[in-house]
Amino acid sequence: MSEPFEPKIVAFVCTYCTYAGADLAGTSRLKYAPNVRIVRLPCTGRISPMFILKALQKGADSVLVSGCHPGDCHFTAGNYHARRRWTVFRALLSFTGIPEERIRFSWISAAEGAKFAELINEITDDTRKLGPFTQYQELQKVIETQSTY
Amino acid sequence: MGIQEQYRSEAAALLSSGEVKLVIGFGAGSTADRRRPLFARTPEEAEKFVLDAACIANLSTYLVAEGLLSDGKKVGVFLKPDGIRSVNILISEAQLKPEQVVILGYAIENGKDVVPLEGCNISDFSIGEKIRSHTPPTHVIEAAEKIEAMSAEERFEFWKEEFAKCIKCYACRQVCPMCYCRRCIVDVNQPQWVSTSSHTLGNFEWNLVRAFHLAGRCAACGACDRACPVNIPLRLVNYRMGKEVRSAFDYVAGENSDQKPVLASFKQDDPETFIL
Amino acid sequence: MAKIGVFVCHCGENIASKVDTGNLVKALSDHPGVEICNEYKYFCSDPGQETVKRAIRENNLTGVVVAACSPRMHETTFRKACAEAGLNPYMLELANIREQCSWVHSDKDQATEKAIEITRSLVEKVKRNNELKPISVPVTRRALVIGGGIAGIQAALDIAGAGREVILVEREPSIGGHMSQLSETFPTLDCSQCILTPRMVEAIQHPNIKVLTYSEVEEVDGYIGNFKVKVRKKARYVDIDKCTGCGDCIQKCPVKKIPSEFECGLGNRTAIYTPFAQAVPNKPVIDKNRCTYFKNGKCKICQKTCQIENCIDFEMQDTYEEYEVGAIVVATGFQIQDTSVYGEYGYGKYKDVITGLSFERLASASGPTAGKILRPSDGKEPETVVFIQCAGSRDPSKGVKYCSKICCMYTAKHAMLYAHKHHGSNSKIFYMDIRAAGKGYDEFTRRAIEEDEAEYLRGRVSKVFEENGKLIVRGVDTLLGKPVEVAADMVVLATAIVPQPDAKEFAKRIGIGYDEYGFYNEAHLKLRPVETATAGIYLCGACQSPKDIPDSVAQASAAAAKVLGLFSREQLEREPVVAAVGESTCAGCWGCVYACPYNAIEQKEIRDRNGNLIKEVASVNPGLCQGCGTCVTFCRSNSIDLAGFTEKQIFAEVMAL
Amino acid sequence: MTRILLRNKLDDCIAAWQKAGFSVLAPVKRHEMSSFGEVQKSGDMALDLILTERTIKDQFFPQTEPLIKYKIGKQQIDSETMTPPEKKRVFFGVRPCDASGLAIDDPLFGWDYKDDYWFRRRDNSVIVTIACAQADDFCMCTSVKLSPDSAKGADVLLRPLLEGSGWQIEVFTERGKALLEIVSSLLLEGNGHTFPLPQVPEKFDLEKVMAWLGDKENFESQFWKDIALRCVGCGSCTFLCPTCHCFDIQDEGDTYQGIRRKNWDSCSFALFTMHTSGHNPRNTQSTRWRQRIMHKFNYYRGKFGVNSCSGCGRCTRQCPVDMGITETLQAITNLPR
Repeated sequence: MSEPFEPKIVAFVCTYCTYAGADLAGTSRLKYAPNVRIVRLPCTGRISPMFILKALQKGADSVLVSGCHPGDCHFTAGNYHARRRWTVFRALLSFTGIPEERIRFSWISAAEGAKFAELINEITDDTRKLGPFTQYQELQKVIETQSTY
Repeated sequence: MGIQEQYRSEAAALLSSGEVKLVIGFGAGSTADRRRPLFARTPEEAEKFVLDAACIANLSTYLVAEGLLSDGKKVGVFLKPDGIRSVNILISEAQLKPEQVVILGYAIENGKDVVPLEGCNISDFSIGEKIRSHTPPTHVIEAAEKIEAMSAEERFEFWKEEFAKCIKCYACRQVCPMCYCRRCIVDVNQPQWVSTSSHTLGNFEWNLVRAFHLAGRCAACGACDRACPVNIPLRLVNYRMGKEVRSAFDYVAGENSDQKPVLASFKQDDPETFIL
Repeated sequence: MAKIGVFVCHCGENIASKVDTGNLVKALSDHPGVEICNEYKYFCSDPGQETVKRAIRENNLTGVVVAACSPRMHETTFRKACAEAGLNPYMLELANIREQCSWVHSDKDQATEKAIEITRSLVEKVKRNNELKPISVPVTRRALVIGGGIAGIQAALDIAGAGREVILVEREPSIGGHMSQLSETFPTLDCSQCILTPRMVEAIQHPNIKVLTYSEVEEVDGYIGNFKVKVRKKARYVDIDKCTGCGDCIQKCPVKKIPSEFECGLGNRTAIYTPFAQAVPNKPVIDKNRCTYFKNGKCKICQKTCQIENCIDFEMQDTYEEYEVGAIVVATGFQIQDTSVYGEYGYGKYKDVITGLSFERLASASGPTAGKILRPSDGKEPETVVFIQCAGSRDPSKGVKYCSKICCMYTAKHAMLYAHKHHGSNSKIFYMDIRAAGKGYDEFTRRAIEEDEAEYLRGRVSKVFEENGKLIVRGVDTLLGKPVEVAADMVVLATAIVPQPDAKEFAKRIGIGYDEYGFYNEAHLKLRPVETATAGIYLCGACQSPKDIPDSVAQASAAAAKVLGLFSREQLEREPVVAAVGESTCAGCWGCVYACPYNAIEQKEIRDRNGNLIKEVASVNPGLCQGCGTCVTFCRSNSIDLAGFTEKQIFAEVMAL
Repeated sequence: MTRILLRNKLDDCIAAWQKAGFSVLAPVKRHEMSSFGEVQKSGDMALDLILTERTIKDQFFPQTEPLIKYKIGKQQIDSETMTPPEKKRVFFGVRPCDASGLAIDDPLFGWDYKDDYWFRRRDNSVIVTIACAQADDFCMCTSVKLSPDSAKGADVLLRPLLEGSGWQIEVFTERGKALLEIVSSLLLEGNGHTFPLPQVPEKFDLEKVMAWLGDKENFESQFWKDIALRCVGCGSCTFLCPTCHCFDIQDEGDTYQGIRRKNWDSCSFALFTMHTSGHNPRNTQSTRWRQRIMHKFNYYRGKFGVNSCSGCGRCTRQCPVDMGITETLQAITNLPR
């Protein structure tokens, strides 16, 4: 068991700000951890809590949800709606034992390529410390085995 | 005249005057301590109504039964404050027209005394503070606090064990007045967001989705909790959600019927301390 | 069955040096549903695109994934290629393995693994893409311009000049706006009325422009190309179609001492009045709140004086008119800040502490003093005038945070006009910075200093008080580092420009965004400065931000150009990334209606064949929907979906990760 | 000559059965819910319950069961059948109604096709029923012509001794005999005074009910609409029923692999009969409730000769709106002739 744990991170981002910010990180040749998989949506308003649950089911050890800063939403208000949803959903996840540290939220603008790169590194490091989200992944494993009776 | 007789005759009067086509109340149940929903269409049937401290169900669920109100006629219904909150939410979500509901309001005090609530139209019950300041039973708060005091791992284990019991009978959903969708998200199979199967993962997803869908909409009547045949403490999750919308958005579901849905509205300065 | 083509681009060495494209091709070739998988040095090049097109044709591909750069870079390129090969352009996804993979990772194995996963998940997405067609929206080629100041007039004239109809709505009795109150204009010092009045007349006489004065826009419904506008024509009590503008009624009106709004209270008007002599239309209006008849039920002298039957009608009511327009230009202008917040400057307390706008009236040849600079208190010519700049602007504590932009220039102009009209004058100007960027602007302020001897003192004024018939202006000269006191005869405050008091409420009514002050938000500050986020609604003039006349006019013409661009076609084509409601499962809770930032969701009645109402459901207007998907996430019963980012697509994308 | 199992020998019996390769399952109360679960000692058992909340059916026909594991390849789909383990099990302390439920369902699962998942478990299980010493207001075994000491579905029937020290044993099958053989040294020979059976009054007239249901005239009766008015349409009565056996087959998976599962389904759900077209032949709750009653007391009997109800009363006991089979069949009984 010498192989170090490589966390799987799924990021749900809006196309106008954070996706563009991630592109900027690329054009600036900033280096960051390769553990993240980005799913592009038009707006944070389109990011459903179900996406997060499915990412966890697929073995994500951490999830990032990111979009435009307040006031900067391309669609004027999608991120404000998203913010409310996250406030509530985050409380729900926390109450049911899905650690807050595994579900992260951020505002990253199209100009914040560096912030994107730093955040991905930070989440990767933090998740490495937290270890794999075995508790949730166990639920999926159980499904795949025959019932014991 | 006791409150039961008084409300029987009020219900009978509503029916005999033709003001309402139906009164939904309580009748005797299959055992001495049980009450069951009773639908009276005639003044004579209204004589069978029972009203005592065992009448704890939230009858507003029936108001959204398919077709009940589609003829435009009025319906009378026995409601406690939680039921009145439910009606407020249903009105604000356009599932009910306020003029179609005649409320026979009552409250149970100290778990035993049944007292009347003045008024008959939903607007009569805009008793803001009284409805707003409602507190759930102490045991619910205590149980929720106990869970909050746990570590994340412990909380997960707790709910995993609870949700493992779930058999997806959907009693929680069916008794809930807020679950009026004719097609529930769990019944969507293209794509199958919520695993249909009643394994722990599927149960986990189902219960999280239901709690999320009730966030800011739960009238805290506890019907789901009582209906659950496998005794999952469902109202704890709903209580926690209610607490969140109250602290984050100063919002209490069902306070009045003019509320905008809390998750379909926003303020520019909503709290966001958790966002990086 | 899906037949997906996957095209892995090397982007020269940009991708290939960090991603093992051979492995990527191999992995994707083994993926279910992938019909063909190729790699090439530059797929965006002509031969690269040809390869894609040939592959589509030869293999009858049902979808294409190009693993290359960001979709923000080449999505359009490859959509076009797909379309040219006969594949619906929306059956394409770009897997971003350059910006979000090869350029940001150093470990080739990890980068390759990531590239494989990204590409696979997009193959799964594209399998579920739907063929989309651009949405065609018919365009009503008539524009509404709200606000009849110089910006609105310019926009209206430009649009009308290109042959399109314009409805120009002004809430005051005359068009002209603030510019009509100005004396001379910087930096040329030509008379404001002289250049504005011909434009006003041109507007009202233009066959393509319908001018509605004393009218307000009450409601705006609909969407780009198809707005329905309800205008309230306020009761004027004078039939402007009959009125000849002879002015007899004004002469005879017994109520004569009403402070004139136009003259900033420096002159008076009657109860039946035209705001100013050159008003367009030059037809009076009765001020209901001041009219003796409306107050006491007796008088009607004006009516008796009027030669025309039924021209003055005391029974007149507000009327409503509806117009269908395809575009809206918002040019609602500004107000000046209420300066009474600066108690220390004595505004309101001392008659000779006035605003810059009042000074304009004093300096105007058509003004209350016929162009003479006279003190309001005693009508004497002031010997020393102190101008205080930034009396509100750039002052987060009492005023506004922003710069009002025009004050530096008009203060210099005021000093200049004062010098020209009153030889031996003495102007002292307290300023923070002189902001004179603009064609001929710096030269202009230099002239004020060098030729007209305006004395600029860099510093703030702390107090204005009266002493021995003089206004003592106490301040500090920060360049000398000394306190200064100036004994002045008149003090002119360069007050801040603020949005109209009802700007926010009006923005909500017509569905556009505004900033914290109430200035209207442009879609993009730099790249889309005259469009709002609501398609079909454009901005010009000071309602967007403080502006001078040249900027307002330029922006007005820009807005007009946008409108004319829109009107150049009978049909409007829009991106088909819009939401749609599944009516059979919609519960009609209207959450999506509240959540939609664009008011794009309406309530729709579902009736049976006998016309009985079955239920009410939400319905997305594809003309208004911008495709953010906020409604989709809100919908509990999962009854709304967003084309291009459907639930099925995202689910497949996530489940393939 | 009968034999007696003493309560204080129960732990030894468990150990002996376990040594012989059996898992021992008994009523347990865990996380505020009673059901059948594996036990290690008698102290784990909750034998004093009138009835567990969950039925023993769960152990033979689980709420979700994987059938096939599949992998999606480029050219073909590889699949692998998943079968339940061949684990030998003793069910100790089953109530007669639950055990009867198994017997009632046997013909269903073995009719045109032998359901391996059911019978593999049935064949490897020994049912030790304990006759009831108490009943509650909801029990109605007598109404469906069973009894608190019914041996239907049982391999062994235990009758509690009056003083509570143990049970008197009756054996009905070879499987039961073999099970007792393992613990024969722990059993006593003799006769004890057994606890009197609880009085379970007959709540409806089954003959009349069956006759009424069999009359086609009554299918569209207003009776159904009235009786089902307050039904909210959840599935708790079906899912907690020892004989309800409807299921659905679902594929669950992602892009690369998945599992085909057999999941409980309920005739109470609107979706149960929903057609793809959107048409639903049972589009009201009353038609669904009618189906449930008709299936249990008419159709099932027509096909398999028994009613699909063992009288446990769970449907009423846990119904959120106090409905249930008893009320409906009582109401039919009370209908004027």
